[in-house]
Amino acid sequence: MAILVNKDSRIICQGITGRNGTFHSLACRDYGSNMVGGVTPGKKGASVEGIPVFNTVREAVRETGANVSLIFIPAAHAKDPILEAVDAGIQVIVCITEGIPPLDTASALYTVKSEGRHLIGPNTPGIISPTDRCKVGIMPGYIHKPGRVGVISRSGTLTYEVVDQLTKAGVGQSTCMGLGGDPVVGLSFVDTLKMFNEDPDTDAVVLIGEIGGSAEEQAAEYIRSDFNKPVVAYVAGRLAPPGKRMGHAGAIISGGSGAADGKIRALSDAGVHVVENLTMVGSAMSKILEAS
Amino acid sequence: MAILVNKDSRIICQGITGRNGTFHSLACRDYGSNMVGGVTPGKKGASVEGIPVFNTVREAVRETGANVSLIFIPAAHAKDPILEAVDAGIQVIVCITEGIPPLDTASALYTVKSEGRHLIGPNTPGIISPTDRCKVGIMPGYIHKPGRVGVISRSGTLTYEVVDQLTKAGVGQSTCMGLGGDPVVGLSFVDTLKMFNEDPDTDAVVLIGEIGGSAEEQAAEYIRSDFNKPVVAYVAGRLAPPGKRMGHAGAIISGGSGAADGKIRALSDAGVHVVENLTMVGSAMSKILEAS
Amino acid sequence: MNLHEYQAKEMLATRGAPIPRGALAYDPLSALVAARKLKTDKVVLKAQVHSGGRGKAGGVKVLSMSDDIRSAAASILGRTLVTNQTGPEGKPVSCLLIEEAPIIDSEIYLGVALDRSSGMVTVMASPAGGMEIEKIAAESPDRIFTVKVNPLRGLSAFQARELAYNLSQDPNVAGQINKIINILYDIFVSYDCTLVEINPLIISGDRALALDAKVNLDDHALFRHPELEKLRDRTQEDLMELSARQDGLSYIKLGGNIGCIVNGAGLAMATLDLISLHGGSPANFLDVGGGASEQVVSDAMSILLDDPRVKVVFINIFGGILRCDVLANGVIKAIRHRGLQLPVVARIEGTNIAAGLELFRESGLPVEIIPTLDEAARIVVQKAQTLASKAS
Amino acid sequence: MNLHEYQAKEMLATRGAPIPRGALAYDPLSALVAARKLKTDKVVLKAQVHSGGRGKAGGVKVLSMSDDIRSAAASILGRTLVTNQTGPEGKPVSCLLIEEAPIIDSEIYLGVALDRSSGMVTVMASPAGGMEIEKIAAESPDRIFTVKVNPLRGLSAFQARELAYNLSQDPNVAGQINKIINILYDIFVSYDCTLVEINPLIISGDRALALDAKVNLDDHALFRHPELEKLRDRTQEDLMELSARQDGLSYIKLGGNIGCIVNGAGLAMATLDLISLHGGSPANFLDVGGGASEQVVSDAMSILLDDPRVKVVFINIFGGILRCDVLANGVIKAIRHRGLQLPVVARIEGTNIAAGLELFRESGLPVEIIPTLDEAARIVVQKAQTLASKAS
Repeated sequence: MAILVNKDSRIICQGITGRNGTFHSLACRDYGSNMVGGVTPGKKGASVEGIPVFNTVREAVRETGANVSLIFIPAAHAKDPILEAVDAGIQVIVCITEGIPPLDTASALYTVKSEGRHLIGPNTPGIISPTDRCKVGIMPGYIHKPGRVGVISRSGTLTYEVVDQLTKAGVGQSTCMGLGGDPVVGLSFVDTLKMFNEDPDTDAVVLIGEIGGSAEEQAAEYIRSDFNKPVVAYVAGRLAPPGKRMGHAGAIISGGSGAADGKIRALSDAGVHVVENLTMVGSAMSKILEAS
Repeated sequence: MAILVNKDSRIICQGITGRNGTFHSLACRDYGSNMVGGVTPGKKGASVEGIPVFNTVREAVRETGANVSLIFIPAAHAKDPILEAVDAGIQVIVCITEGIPPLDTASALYTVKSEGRHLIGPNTPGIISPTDRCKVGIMPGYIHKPGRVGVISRSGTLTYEVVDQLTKAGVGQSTCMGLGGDPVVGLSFVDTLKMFNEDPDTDAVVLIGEIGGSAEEQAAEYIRSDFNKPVVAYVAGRLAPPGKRMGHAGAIISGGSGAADGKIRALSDAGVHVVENLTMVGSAMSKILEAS
Repeated sequence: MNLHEYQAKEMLATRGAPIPRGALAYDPLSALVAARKLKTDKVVLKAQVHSGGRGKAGGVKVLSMSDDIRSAAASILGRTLVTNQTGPEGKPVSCLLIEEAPIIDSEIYLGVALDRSSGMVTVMASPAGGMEIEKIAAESPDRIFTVKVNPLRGLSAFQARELAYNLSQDPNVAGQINKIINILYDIFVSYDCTLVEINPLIISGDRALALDAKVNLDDHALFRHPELEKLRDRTQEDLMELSARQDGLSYIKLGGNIGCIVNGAGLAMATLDLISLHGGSPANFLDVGGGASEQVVSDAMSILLDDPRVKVVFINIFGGILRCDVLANGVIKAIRHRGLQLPVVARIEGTNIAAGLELFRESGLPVEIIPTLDEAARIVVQKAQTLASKAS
Repeated sequence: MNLHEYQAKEMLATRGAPIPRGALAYDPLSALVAARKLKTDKVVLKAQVHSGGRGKAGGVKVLSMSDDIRSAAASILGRTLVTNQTGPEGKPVSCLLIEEAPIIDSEIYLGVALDRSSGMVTVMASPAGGMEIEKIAAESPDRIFTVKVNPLRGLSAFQARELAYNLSQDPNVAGQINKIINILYDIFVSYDCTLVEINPLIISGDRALALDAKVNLDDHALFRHPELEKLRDRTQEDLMELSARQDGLSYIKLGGNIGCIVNGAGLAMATLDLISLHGGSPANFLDVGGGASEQVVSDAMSILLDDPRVKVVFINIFGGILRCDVLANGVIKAIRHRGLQLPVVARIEGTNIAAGLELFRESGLPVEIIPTLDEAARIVVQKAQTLASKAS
């Protein structure tokens, strides 16, 4: 099995008739994901190469039994679809959209949390569980390999880089996910580490952090006290100057907090194997697995 | 014991330095209630005949361990103190204020419920548990008598009337409370019936309904399915013309719903002893208790 | 406080909801002029009164331009319209709304109200518009769609959209309905309404149009919207009820001859019930409120003494905050001021009862104090019946 | 986007928060005139630049009216202020704020920010104002009071009041602070800020006064506030970063000589780290984004080719949505257009890799493709070092 998404996931795409929505819905289906429907208001009855389109999420859930949603809606309007998914009963919401005003995300997230649902992102490449052939996101599926290592990251391409290394080193993945590069995102390192901790099919975790915020420090705290599987980590952004957003809205060192050094120290102190050279992440994990 | 308030209740009054706040805080204390403090912003350090005054509810709770609050704040500003009480950890909030805009009440109530607290009112005379000598409200304490009958009502003076009858008939009360005469109030008949159902010190309940809304019908539904103690009921307002607010903002027959007849029928059908003549409520209860 | 149809429609139009073209007229000639200005074949004249059921009562007329519009207007203006909602006294018609009469392809119901049990504002929509929502609810409950609005979150865009797509699968029409639902909700919350309703919203070709609209405001929140006070039409309200409310009293006129003063709404309703149970008929509901002052009690008493229909006055007080001595002083003051032509029966109980009784005794006024409520009610009814039979 | 102190203060004043009397001056003479107009003994000249730490850098001067205000103004205006926050290039001073210098009885810190872990807007207050909040947090964390604001409910009146009474027991002062907290919060949420701060809020006699203020706006929400665009001061921003942003690129200037193009922010940061690990020094951070078009890649490439500091270009792409063939076409286009003076090392991987490699091969351009990232970084650093030592 895997965490959050698996072969039982019934996935819809909100914004399916848009360019990205169509392209990635089909790419997910091609990978093996169970894409049961899509939502675009006013396009009910249409079909995206066989995937039925509905006017509302509620309707889509009623007709298809969907429990996971992949959102491609422009940033200015992305808050409402998240709420719509929650109200319609969707359990896992993957929001790809980049550049959502943080107060919109914060407001939607409050509802997501109080209803006990899971939001991945926004500004995430999504989530993939290779063994279950379930991909809900925009990552290139072919670089993944079924296996027993979890990957969590705040970055998209950096995740691909690491997954590629793992796969080339013969290390398969249970679930790989991007938490999103925004200042406020749904699931955190801690939330997902807890899930990996419980997942009998995950043996170890790669954690890819970056500057900004304190998610890595919180992860370190949790790993130290409760996590019982090996963790390899890499933290990007040691060269980042303070006060600048390094591409991600969330990757900013502000007021002296959020710098890479503190995160690396916290993770090391918690017993995490922190790799300085990005290109060594795959081999580091490979060695740890061989040793155990 | 009793429901909601008892001898362990530690009570503060929000708005204690106002005319009504002072008068009734002292009246409650005179009755025997444990009035531990009061709140009026800017009056910290003052004392209302020995009851210490604080600037904020949080401060009052920290200093006094209060868990019940009695609110006397003008209607235009009454929403905020309810939220303040919830945030400070108060468990039972009794809001006497009349004429709060219903959308304000609805908004505050949402927070009260989602935090798992209890709101009595607004527009309520409050609650009293005679055996525990605990009164949190504006009712005349002396008409009550310790005993084993619960009284719940949507009206103030009508409750006094009924309690007076019970006491004169020798029937004491466990807890008496007014739910409030507004369209939207906190605790409902069903909520309080559930508490009385669990309360080993309540043998029977008097339920005083009135026109407007469907609280009595819902109570009937609950009584029919789950309530296992005798209930005597009276429903006021058989003569009320449709579309008129009968004093209480909530006592209005609108669009054909909320009339007394339907409520009486529902209660009777649920096995409740419905009394047509208000003045017979005490004797009806008395007879039922003797028979059992 | 209720608004007229034309006022409700202006609110809608200001926010961008489409309404039929139309104009107001206060006399038959201007009604004719207004109708001509519409440059249309068919017009509708609608009496502007605070009541539903105007059509059946003759308050709405659909006419073609060849009809005698002036006479039709004259036949409505100035009369008192008695509908199934006004009570027998009816409502005076001083104003007509003259509108184009568009072609109706279908009729939709849209309404916003506060759901009491959940404490949530609820938006209701039905494709079975044109009849009352209660009737739709009774006859085809599955044709009503509702969304409850989280009070903290407000109406979400998707909620309005969901309702709209339940009413129409045509994206153009659904889009219009969606917009109108948002407008209704905005009006409801921004003006603290008790009801905002468009019934029917018609679909005429590819266009949605609010054919009739209702906006009722919550009196307890009017203080937040002082600008709405100018929309009040006093001719549509009972002046006695209005002035009583300004005195802090809750007064409602009823059909009988027993004047009642009670403290507390519940006890006041119960008093009416008791009078009726004993075969009497109350002239009014009058709640002096929990914390009435001597002056308020005196004002209340004066209202009854001024009412020519009242044959006997019944005072029923259970003193809680309102002390019996305050009550007694208020009653005595009013009687002394007005002079007493009517029998007064009083049942008083509660806080400071002894002092209250003593005050009545000292006053020497012929106020009959009966200690038990049931007995007091019985005596009041008896007196009223005796006096009524004498008068006839 | 950041605002100037005077702009932040105008926002505060518009909403009713008290600020010192003052005026702007763009030349020394008007600075003197403005100071005289204040009719006060002591004035303060404050350089308007987008940076804290102005005082230590000589950007703030407190003067008495007998001092030579004109010379003092001249010594700040027109110079480039280098603070501990600006980096070595500093910020140009083109504008002075001249203000009265009120007596300071105590200094308070007030700030509003979005707490990332809870996702809640957080209001912070401390009686230890005048120093940076991070310093207060480090030195006396118990002197910081915070409230987290439920995003659906907004800031409740009692929350602002609680904070205010934590700062002052004087109801008058607490009342003023309370009002100012509400204003800060309103500005924060109504303009989608990242930070709104008054530091210090001074108590001067019985009056609270915002002595310094900061408002930083979230770039991702600026589309909702087009009216704020006119507050942008382009002299305070790096023009290359600004124009890159308009092209949809994320570009940040750094101090080195290796020009980098990467897709994805995380990979871009990691690329800088890797260059540094191998002893090199990047000239920039440049993220073309996940879904860059050929044109965007070409624009990005041109930025590097135009930068005289760049000795070698490093392209590091892991194609996900961005396909390697699109990348190749963009790079080739830019090189063809500009002509190539610099060595280019590329590591490309991911979607459509074969097609991308083929395009580079066909182009015949001297782009060195290195298959592994670590190796590519090592070679880039080597080349840069060789070229740098040749140049010196």
